[in-house]
Amino acid sequence: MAAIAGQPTRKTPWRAAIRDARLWLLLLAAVLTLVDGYLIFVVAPTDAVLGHIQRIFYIHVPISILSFLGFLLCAIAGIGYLIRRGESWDRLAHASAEVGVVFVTLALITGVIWARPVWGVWWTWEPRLTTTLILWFIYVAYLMIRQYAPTPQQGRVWSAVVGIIGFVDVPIVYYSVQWWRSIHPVQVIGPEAADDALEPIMARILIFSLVATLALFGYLLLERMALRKTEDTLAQLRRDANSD
Amino acid sequence: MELLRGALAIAWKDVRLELRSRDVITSALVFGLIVVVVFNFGLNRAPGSLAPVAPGLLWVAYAFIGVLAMNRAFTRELEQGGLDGLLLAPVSRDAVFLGKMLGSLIFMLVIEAILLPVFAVMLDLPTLSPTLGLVILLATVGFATVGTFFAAIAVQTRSREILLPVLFFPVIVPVIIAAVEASALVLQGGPMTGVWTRWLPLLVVFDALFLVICPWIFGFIFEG
Amino acid sequence: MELLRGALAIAWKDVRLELRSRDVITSALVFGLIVVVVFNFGLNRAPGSLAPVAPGLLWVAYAFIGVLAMNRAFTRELEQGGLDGLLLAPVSRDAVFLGKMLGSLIFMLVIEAILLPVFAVMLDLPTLSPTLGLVILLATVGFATVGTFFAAIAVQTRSREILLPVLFFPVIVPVIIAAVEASALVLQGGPMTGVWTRWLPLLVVFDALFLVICPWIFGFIFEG
Amino acid sequence: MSITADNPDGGSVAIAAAGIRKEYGDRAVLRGVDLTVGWGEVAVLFGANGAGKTTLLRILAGLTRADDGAVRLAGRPMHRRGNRARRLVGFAGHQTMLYNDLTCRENLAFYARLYGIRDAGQRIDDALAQLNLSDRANRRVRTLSHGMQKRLAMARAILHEPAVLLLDEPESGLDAASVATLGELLREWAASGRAALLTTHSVEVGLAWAHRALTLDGGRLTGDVPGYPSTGSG
Amino acid sequence: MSITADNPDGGSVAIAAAGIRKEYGDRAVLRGVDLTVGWGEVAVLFGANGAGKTTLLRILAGLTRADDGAVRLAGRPMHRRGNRARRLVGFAGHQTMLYNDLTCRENLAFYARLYGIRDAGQRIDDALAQLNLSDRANRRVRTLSHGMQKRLAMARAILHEPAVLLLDEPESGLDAASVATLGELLREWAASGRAALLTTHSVEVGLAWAHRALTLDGGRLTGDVPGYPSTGSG
Ligand code: HEM
Ligand SMILES: Nc1ncnc2c1ncn2[C@@H]1O[C@H](COP(=O)(O)OP(=O)(O)OP(=O)(O)O)[C@@H](O)[C@H]1O
Ligand SMILES: Nc1ncnc2c1ncn2[C@@H]1O[C@H](COP(=O)(O)OP(=O)(O)OP(=O)(O)O)[C@@H](O)[C@H]1O
Ligand SMILES: [Mg+2]
Ligand SMILES: [Mg+2]
Repeated sequence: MAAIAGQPTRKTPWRAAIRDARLWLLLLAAVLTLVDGYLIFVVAPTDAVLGHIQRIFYIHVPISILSFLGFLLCAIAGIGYLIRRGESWDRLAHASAEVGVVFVTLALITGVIWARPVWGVWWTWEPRLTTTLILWFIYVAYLMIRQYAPTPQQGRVWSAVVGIIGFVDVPIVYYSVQWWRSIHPVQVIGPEAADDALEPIMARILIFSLVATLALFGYLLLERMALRKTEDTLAQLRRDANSD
Repeated sequence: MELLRGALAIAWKDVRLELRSRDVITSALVFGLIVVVVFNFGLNRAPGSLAPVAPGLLWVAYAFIGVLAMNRAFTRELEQGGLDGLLLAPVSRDAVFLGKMLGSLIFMLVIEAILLPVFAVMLDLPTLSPTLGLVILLATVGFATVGTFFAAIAVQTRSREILLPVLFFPVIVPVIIAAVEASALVLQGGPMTGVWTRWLPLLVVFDALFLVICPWIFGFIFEG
Repeated sequence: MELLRGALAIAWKDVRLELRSRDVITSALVFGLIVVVVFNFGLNRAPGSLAPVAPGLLWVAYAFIGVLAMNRAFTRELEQGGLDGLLLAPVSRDAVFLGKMLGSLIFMLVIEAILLPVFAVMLDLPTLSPTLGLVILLATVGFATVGTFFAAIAVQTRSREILLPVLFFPVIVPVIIAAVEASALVLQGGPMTGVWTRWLPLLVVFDALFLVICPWIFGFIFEG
Repeated sequence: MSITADNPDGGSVAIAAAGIRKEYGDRAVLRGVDLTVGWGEVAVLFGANGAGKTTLLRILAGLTRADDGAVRLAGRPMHRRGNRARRLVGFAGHQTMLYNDLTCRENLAFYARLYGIRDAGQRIDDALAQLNLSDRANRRVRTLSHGMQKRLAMARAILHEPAVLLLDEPESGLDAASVATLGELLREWAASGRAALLTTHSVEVGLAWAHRALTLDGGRLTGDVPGYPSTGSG
Repeated sequence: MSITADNPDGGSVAIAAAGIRKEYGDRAVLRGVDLTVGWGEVAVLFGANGAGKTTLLRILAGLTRADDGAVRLAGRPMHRRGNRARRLVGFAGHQTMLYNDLTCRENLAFYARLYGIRDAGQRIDDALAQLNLSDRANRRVRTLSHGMQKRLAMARAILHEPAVLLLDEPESGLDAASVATLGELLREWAASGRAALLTTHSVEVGLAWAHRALTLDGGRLTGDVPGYPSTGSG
């Protein structure tokens, strides 16, 4: 734990690399987002039926999809943690759950904003919406269980377990539009998407948005993991200071 | 073999304890009756408004009863030693899980069986068919599986009573939805293709999924 | 004086234990949201059918939370010595009763207060008025009084099976019914004469009755 | 704390029980127990497992109702409404009567409030110090070892400076140092004119601490040795 | 019951623990404990309240997970999936692990089924007789006295004839006769080539029963006296 003392010490190369990766990702995400904004608000055609509000589509969809990615990572990292017990697995699981929750929250918010003009209500108990809300609950519970556990160790195991079981809801969110055929539009991305679901230009901008949001996602994830690592180090130092 | 032996021993012990005190079944029945009575007084104000809601009511009541039963099943274990007796035994964690799950499943099925005719009369459910029984069985397997799992976590915390529903409901909602939809179709008495082609398979898939995942990760949640 | 000192000490201890798990508020909120979601998914199949059902839903949810709260309040006492610590102290049994009752009451009221706006939004409750608050307060007092009393009996294992269903259910249902009727009237926003002339007085009478009887006989149920 | 000042009408004996009977179903546990413990006296109660020691102590403490017989503490009847008698008793039994999720100090503070103790903060510090728990004062009971929890239960029992102390196997689970501390505490207890009745399975400890040894057998007190030579200073 | 027949691949030592560490939050309880107990040996573990005796025993029994270190029982690793190792262990601790509303016999029958014991009826009768509980066989645990419950917990621990017995303060709460019975049981235990590790606060009892005394202090084993003269026949 000598590296904490304040004076610059030699860093392991991979740590420096990750640090750099975070910087580059931040830059990349910033640039891509700017370009994406230009594409969405200037280049993309105005929707014939829905009008300008339809542009929120390019934000809503990538964000929703990437929250799924967050939860997928969380489940995988949870399995990894249960089997390997590496702290880094838990850091990945924790960080991806938090980023996933942020993204799902944003999906809900953009959805609500979109719903008001096109459906006339902020909220309705529609399957896609409800299952998304439930997804939010599950991962809020994921974060709560860490707090509730008697020991941090148990918190890690329990949350891993919740993350694994909770992932079951993700495919349900995805397929909900098909099973119930309600007012929420059907899939444009993923295994169930029709080939001609979108105009080519729209599809291309959507893919660009997806890449931009992915960069943002990656940056947030790495940043959060680094922060968790610092927190862990701090806790360890405190323990060492107290025990002797 | 060893799995079955352990699971049956635990389930049988739970059944015996329950027969001795009858507290899970009693309190669940009381609660179920309260639900029905309250709904009858509270909801049956606009005549005819209850029929479309009935399947939902049925499952909401069952879900809450499930939470009660699961909670009890585990607090009983904690009485004199926090599950240690079970964890010491040379049976795998899966067996412990299956045993507790089987016990809860039996209680819930008994309670549901008792309440169903009551609900049928009071909520004016149109038809009771074997298909409904199948729906109830499948959904209850899902309840008991997920519920047992989360109850095992929740009892180890201070806020156990409130944490269980917080963990349990979001995960179980899909099962509830499928059960409500299927029950609605069955109770309407119309063509039941939707039941057989969509909802029952969905319930089976959920059950299978949970029955594979839950025992597997159950072993991890008892590490102090 | 001594009555108050004992009762407040006990209630304050319960509140402190509750606050210890800092996140009661959060989990209560989440719990309430989930209840609404479950109800909605279960019941909201025929659009518009939820409004007449809302008061009933509200009280079923509250009743469920009440059962949880009461359960929790007494299992906690039993943890390390079956209420002995309280019974040893030089405070009358009434004080013990009032203390436990107060603790449950506070807990329930806080949760109800948090959940009411949530329910209002999600169940689309028409109007929230101070009168509704009064109804909730009065009904919760009744619930906590009777609930505390029977929870204490449930501690004495032998009588648990017989007394709980036979007494608790018939005793509390009138309170729930009155609460549902009153809430329905209030929520409809129409003339509230029925509330003031019938249901509120009824609740007051129930509460007064329970508050006199329960502490009085409470002392007797701890003689082994 | 002067006992006579506290009990102006005070009985001349600390504990007076007469004709105590208790049956559980078909099993007669106590068949007429007569017992007196005087002020300034520490009495020890021996008896096999199941002899009824705990039952007797709980009856004296007013926790269990005897089928027959009367209990007076410092001359005051101990019954359901016996608040005045209850204030005089400190009891620690097999169970700790503590709240696992409160800290040591919070547990004692709660009981201090229940007993209406004035200078609670000071008393709590004293009691914790007496039982060597000062360094765990702000830890939750859940995190204490078994012996520490037993000590905290003892601290709870002496917190309100009762005139009569009833201890059920107080030394079991305590380490040697704590047993010595407890012996010291009981010696001072008796010296200050208060009374104590304890049970134990350790003949050694019992005889070292007590002025008088009693044996409970077959539901009756046998072998009451009133003049048992005090080994209190050993 | 022959140990070697039961463990054909059996380790040469009964309990082998190496480098056991355990922290609770910021408190290091065990700081690297190495311990071996051989077959035919009874070892006693002394230590003040809070020294970590219970923690160590629970780790050996597989109930608590150590932060670091390895445990082998009869050469088999004790970990989460260590069913084979768990079958070899009998453990009785501060808590009884009994179901209050089942009778003694029902409790044992349940555990017999869990352990897959063949001639369960006979074994249960034997275990009850060994701990002097035959007359209470059909009573609910709730109605037993404290010491009887502890004895039933012990009966539960030896029911499946484990090769290794871990007992946390077994003598506390037991009356003199039961303590003698338990001593006898442990002597036979060792004589038949099995092993036991127990903790106690009674130096007298510990030294009378054990071949070897260990002391746990500051999170480490100190004063391991391997050649401690056996007083097993006393
Ligand atoms: C609060 C309200 C809403 C929520 C929670 C929500 C949630 C979601 C989620 C989770 C996805 C991604 C799932 C997937 O890719 O399959 C999604 C996609 C989509 N949403 Fe929404 N949405 C909401 C409102 C809306 C509204 C009002 C519209 C427009 C009328 C809309 C249009 C779409 C479209 C076109 C997609 C892409 C289709 C797809 O891939 O499934 N959403 N929404
Ligand atoms: N609730 C009960 N129901 C039935 N019998 C009981 C109950 N409580 C105690 N007994 C019986 O009363 C007798 C005396 O029990 P008690 O606990 O007083 O014994 P004890 O002397 O304290 O024993 P120990 O040394 O084991 O603590 C025992 O035979 C016990 O089985
Ligand atoms: N769950 C826990 N959380 C925090 N600290 C704990 C926990 N369990 C035990 N400890 C601490 O670990 C230390 C060792 O406890 P342990 O119960 O092993 O002691 P012990 O040697 O068995 O003592 P005793 O003789 O009192 O039974 C104690 O300081 C205790 O406070
Ligand atoms: Mg006793
Ligand atoms: Mg210990």
